[in-house]
Amino acid sequence: MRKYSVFALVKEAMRSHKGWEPHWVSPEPRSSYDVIIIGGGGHGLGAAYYLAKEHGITNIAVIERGWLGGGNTGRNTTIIRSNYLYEESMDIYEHSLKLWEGLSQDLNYNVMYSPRGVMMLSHNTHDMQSFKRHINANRLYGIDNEWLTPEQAKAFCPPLDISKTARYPINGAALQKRGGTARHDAVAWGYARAASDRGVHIIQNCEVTGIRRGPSGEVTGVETSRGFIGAKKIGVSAAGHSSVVMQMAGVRVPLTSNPLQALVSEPLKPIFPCVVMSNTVHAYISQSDKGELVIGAGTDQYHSYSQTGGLQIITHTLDAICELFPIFRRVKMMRQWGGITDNTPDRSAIQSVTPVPNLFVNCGWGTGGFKATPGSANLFAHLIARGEPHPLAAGLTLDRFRTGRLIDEAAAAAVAH
Amino acid sequence: MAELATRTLPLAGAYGGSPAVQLQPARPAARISLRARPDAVEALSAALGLSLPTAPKTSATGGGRTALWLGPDEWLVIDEGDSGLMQATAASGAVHSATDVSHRNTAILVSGPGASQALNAGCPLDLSLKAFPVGACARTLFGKIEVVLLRTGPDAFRLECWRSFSDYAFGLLAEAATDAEI
Amino acid sequence: MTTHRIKGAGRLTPARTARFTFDGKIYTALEGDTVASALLANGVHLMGRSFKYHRPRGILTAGPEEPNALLDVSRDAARRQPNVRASVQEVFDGAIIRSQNRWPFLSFDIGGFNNLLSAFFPAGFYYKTFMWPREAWAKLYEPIIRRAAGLGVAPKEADPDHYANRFAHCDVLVAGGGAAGLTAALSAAQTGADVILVDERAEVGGALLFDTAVTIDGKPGYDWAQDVLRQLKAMPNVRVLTRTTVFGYYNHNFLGLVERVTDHLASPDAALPRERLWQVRARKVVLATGAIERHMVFANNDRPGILLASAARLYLNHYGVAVGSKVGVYTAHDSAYEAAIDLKRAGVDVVAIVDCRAKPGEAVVSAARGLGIEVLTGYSVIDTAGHLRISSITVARNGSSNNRKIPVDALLMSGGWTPSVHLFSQSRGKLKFDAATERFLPDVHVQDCVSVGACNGTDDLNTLLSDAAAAGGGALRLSGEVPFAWTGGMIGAAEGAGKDKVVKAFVDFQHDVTAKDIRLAVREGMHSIEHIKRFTTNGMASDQGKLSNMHGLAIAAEMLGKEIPKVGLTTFRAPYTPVTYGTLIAHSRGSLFDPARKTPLHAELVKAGAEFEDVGNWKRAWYFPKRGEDMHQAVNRECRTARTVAGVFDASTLGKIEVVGPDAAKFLNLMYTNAWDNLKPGKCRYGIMTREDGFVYDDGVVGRLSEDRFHVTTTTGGAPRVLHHMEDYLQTEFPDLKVWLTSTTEQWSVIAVQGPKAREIIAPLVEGLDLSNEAFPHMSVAECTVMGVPARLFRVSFTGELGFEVNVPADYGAAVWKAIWSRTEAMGGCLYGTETMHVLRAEKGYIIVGQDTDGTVTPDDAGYGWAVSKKKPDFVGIRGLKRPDLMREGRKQLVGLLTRDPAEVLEEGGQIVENPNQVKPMTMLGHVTSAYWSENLGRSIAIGLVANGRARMGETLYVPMKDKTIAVEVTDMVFFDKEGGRIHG
Amino acid sequence: MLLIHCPYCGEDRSELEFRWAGEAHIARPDTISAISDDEFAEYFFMRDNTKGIAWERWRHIHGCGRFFNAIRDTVSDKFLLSYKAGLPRQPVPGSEPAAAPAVEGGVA
Repeated sequence: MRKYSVFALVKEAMRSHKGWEPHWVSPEPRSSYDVIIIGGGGHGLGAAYYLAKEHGITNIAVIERGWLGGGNTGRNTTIIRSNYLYEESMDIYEHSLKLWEGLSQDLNYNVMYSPRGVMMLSHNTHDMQSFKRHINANRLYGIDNEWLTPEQAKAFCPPLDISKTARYPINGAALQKRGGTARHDAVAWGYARAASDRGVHIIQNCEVTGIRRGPSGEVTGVETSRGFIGAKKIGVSAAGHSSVVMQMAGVRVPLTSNPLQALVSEPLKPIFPCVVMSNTVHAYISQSDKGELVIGAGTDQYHSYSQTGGLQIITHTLDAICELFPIFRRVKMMRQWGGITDNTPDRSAIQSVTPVPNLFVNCGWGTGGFKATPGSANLFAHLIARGEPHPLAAGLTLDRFRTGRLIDEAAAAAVAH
Repeated sequence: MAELATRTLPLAGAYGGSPAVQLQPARPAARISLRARPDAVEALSAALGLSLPTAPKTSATGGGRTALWLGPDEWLVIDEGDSGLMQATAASGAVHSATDVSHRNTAILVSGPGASQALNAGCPLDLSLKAFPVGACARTLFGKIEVVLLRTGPDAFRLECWRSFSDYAFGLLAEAATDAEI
Repeated sequence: MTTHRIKGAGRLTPARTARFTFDGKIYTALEGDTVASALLANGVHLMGRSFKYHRPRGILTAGPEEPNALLDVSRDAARRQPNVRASVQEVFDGAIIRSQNRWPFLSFDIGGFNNLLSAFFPAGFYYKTFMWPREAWAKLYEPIIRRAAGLGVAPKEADPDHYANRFAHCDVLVAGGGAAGLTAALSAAQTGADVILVDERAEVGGALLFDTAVTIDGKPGYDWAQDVLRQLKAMPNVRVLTRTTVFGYYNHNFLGLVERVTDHLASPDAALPRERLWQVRARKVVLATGAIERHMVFANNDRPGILLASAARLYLNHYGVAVGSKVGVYTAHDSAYEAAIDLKRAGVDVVAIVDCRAKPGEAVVSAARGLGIEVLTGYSVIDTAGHLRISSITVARNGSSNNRKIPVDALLMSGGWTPSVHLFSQSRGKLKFDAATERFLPDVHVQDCVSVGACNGTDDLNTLLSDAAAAGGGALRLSGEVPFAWTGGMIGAAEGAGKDKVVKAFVDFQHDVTAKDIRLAVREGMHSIEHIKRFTTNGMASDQGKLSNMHGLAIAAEMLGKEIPKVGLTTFRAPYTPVTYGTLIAHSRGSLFDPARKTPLHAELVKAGAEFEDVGNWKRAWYFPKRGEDMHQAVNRECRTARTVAGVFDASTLGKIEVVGPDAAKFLNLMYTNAWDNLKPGKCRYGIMTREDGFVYDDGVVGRLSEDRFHVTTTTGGAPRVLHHMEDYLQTEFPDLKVWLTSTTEQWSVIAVQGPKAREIIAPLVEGLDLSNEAFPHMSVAECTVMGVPARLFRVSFTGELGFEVNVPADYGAAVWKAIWSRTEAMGGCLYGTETMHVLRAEKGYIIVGQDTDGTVTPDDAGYGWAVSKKKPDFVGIRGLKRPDLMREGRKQLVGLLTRDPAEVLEEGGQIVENPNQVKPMTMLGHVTSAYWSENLGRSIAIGLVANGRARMGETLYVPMKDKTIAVEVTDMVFFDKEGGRIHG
Repeated sequence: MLLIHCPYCGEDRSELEFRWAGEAHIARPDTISAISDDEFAEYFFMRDNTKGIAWERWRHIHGCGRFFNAIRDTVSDKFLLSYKAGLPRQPVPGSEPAAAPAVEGGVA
């Protein structure tokens, strides 16, 4: 593939950009592949890339129902951080953050990883205890996360209101400086381009409608809207649709797909330097490079595949944002949309072998999918190539729901006594 | 004999409203949360001196008492006169649950031409006379709190809420009142 | 300053004027002018700079679809609003208006250099560069890009205005007050239905405001519209909302509207909200949202002075303003001819009409030529000139190379009309592509809604009027005439901006997306319209593609060699036009953001000088500092006094549920891990609740008042979710049980009196109850009278001291508290808050669910295995507890932790390791859940969750902190009064 | 904002008054203490998470307080039926012959 650089840009500028190659090739599907990845989002395309790059497997097809990155990859609020609580979570999210730090250079595609800092606001004693527990665990695990006083938090993010008369005054914050944002579309396109360059077939507008299995129950290929395609191994990376795909192989998973809404403001000159999140007041915010305030909140309460949600979720989110940042009350919402998050009971992902031989699943990332993209893809490639999990993802088994060995990131943040 | 305790009422001295909407904290009242199966309704009605409503969104009054239907096995009975509600139901002989909630709830009287508009600042219900006639009642939401609404007149409502939410209820009503048109 | 106001034109009253400043200069407007019409009246076209190339831009439209003229409008420093459309904002006297996105001036903007270097900034250039060196993106390149990007400046001060919300219901909601909307509304209203008619402009009429040649019911369109408005306003079942936008169409006919109440007023009444959010549930919706005129895509089609033809008609016919004195027209649609005709009749020099079509509508052509206007059919405008204002157009016959320059100071363009199907799409309706007219039109209506008029692709006036009347459901019959039946329209690049050309032919004005950008995206492999949109950012600006979507789609389809419907259409998302955050928030701000729940004793606590903390949405007394004490000193005093004399504490926030009925004990047996049927009335027992997974969910003391009545307490945070959890099981798993649940949290004020003097303090206030140990031992409950009031007295202790909890009906709480506190104070006792409560209970090793447990801790882990009944055949959690991981060795268990250095107080959340010198990532055994200085023990104490904790008694473990490592000894959890005698004092 | 028919109130009410309560007709095993770990995981964790017609539970928590069941299309979010707790799994209206037991709930 042609190397992107400022020199290539100047050269092409001279001949009005006629010479750029397509990002990826869109071939007709072969009759069979060594590996089929179901789902053309960041996780799926990334897994194909790492299979090719690190495991030498290139006879791969990534099969996408719609258009690349059209699912959650193109709908999230692009926040990146690794300061989770449990070892299993720290392992995979820190592995991911380290990959983020070099991803543009690795893919030769500017994914605009911007370590501007992710600050989580503490509003009460419980928050403080919870964040300090995270900070101490992160420190002993080699992950940066520091406690800020309200004044330090205000210095780091000037629009923040730290007055004592606020409804839930801020008593501190946990800041991960290496956290930040990235350009979500660029992640999908960067991985697609790099994978396609290594021979991976990217097949869009091709919906998987069935999983065929052989005599001893092992997978043999997928029925699709464009006919049957054979495969020795299948990796399911379909996020909100994971339950739908896994049931094609008779495997039940502990997922609920909820709409997760987000909104952007009209574009503004730079006013918001970092990412701010608040569990108690329940919202999170950052400013995109185009100048829009990108705001997200919690999921709608019911399970739905509609990618739309209720207006009341938007109003409750904005209540919270304008409580924290009163100067934004006159700013206007330009666009709202929704994704479909696949949520597990313990809010930790599932990257696991399944009862069906050669069928692997990577799902349950819920609201943490974007930040996990490189790490999850990298370790899922290892699982598919080797048939057993990489040590860093050993805890994310489907079986944990039988044994009870949950990784309960949700409980860690639950409201107190 | 130790000194006698006096009452400190929530919303004491609360002031608000507009030409279109008058707001008035209601007088203290005796209240019970009454729960029972349909087979106990007759006995309990007799004991209380009114016929407990069994249709959704309806209320019934009798002997200075008002019973609001909240659910298929749940009523809120309000008596602004002397209480005796717990004793009355206890004497009914029916299997039931009666719990004194006189001090749990407090109430705000909302009246005037803009009353339903003020309530609709926070309540998603259709409060037109057609959909919510006089005597109609419902547990519902008002902004971020749960309330029980009773229409006592074409332009008059009683809003019941738990004590600790009464400042919020009154504050939202007062702000909404200024936005209601005559 | 020559005025462009035409004598006798427009509908504004010349007498009433308003003055405003634009970039410091003072201008005069007429009342009813928009900022755009007022500036045009003063000959000003230049109003902004584009996003990427910072090219000078003028007003393009006369409505909310304006992409260019976004201004900063302010009343005063705090009331400053960025990104306001000049074509929508009405002028108010004293308005301070500034242009955006330019430095130092609008007429001279350094950013304009981007335009010179535009060759280096094609669509998506930023993905291909800025990658070296690694940190440079975040430190160098991104800050520069962020400063250049963005349009307006965010306000610096909190918004002083207030906003309102109104839920509403109606039978028929009509979106759009043009000919179709007014007809539908009147028709519906005449059936007696409750109707809400919504129009985004100050006046109803829609297209009738500029299309003066239309007559309805024998009257000029505008006059008919105002007449219908009067009729509607007189009907009690109709509410007309002007200056109101239907911004969102949600599930089940739920619609979001924003009404602009005071933005147009010079000095609005302070009581009025600035904007009002309407949340409407409509039985039926009639979409009459009209159509939006498209521009033409040709080289340099973005100079100030280039407008949509219908915009020029509106400025002339409604505001009486001529957009120029030498006006050209470039069109592919007949409607532009009427703009030329109106201007010509008003005395403006219309130099030429260039129509790219070989055979436009004969009627409009002959009408134009009849007025002496030169009409060039089969010609195209292939370029324009002029930096801050258009100065000439270059025209050429299609296919020939010789061209001719025509001087102009304004150019009107029309590529035809795009039906507004935004709300229809938001309602999840299915669109179909009408190939003949190249328009997406409503096909399958999924919700109870119907589209009428231009938004449904209906061009004929009488069909429109009959469809609209039918949609309203009434008997209304109307007819009207139009002078010309419009034909034509095109989408995609016009002549001179084709596949091989490298000219700047703008598709999306605000984001500077040109036809060649879209072709570049297709060449780079982006074949889905969604990829093309995201790669070029076409249609992602604040006008959300209202002008650019169709052109972008056509250019992409041409490159891909595909039919337009095959390429697809991007999703129309709410809001239709941007909505102020403050409006969506409405009343939820300040004290109404979230209820601040206060206990019945709050006023007394304030009088006693309490500091408060937030626990959920409760305000709880935290500590009671005296004479300059800090928290530490106050808490130490409170802890000491409570154990030596007595302490009084407000426990009213604890959740309380009355469980009543013959099967009450049976039900509690199922919901809690311990057994209840052997608990005698008058006795209490500590209960632990788990969910089916076996993890501790809540806990609390349960008092049995009688055979069929239990007073169940829960944690403060647990109250609502425990009641919901219980109702879930009672209603769906155990529906046959005769028992009912009632929340009584707020029925009772709860005053805890703990300490050696506790009995002595409350005895004189309690009647009808022998308080002696024998008659009223620890863990007892009794109904009695306190200060003449019916009360429930509990003999319980969360401090390990002799303890009582006086429950009186809430309103009596303050009086009883005052009496208890005055007696306590006289004996040297104290008030204490949640901080002291935490220390005293930790001294006794009592756990706090939610702090010492976090949803992953079983009763046995917490040291409460004894509370899990071995005999009961069933309870919620019975099976979950026996899962492999919950039974395995090495689980984290709650233990006591005593620091080697007694003065060192551990940090709650500190991690515990066996070997502090191991390399990171370290293996951690657990964490410190509670840690305090214990004044009563003269040393620090702590509780923590430690793997295999109970088997490590006496072991030394370590808590590595940032600057030091603290050694701790694992001990039993009870630190004070280990034999537990004091509680029976 | 969904509009949900409460079978006990016999009226359509705004989603604000309701709380979603997961998938319907997952009965708690009678002798739950005797089931296997797999059976417990199946009961407590595994879910259909259907894309399309789903049977689910709601509670009219800020209304009559009752739990009830509903059939909803999880793609269009259209409610097809609401019916009282305790009734067996109801067929999608119009899809079953009349033999199905009388439907007590109201139609959305």
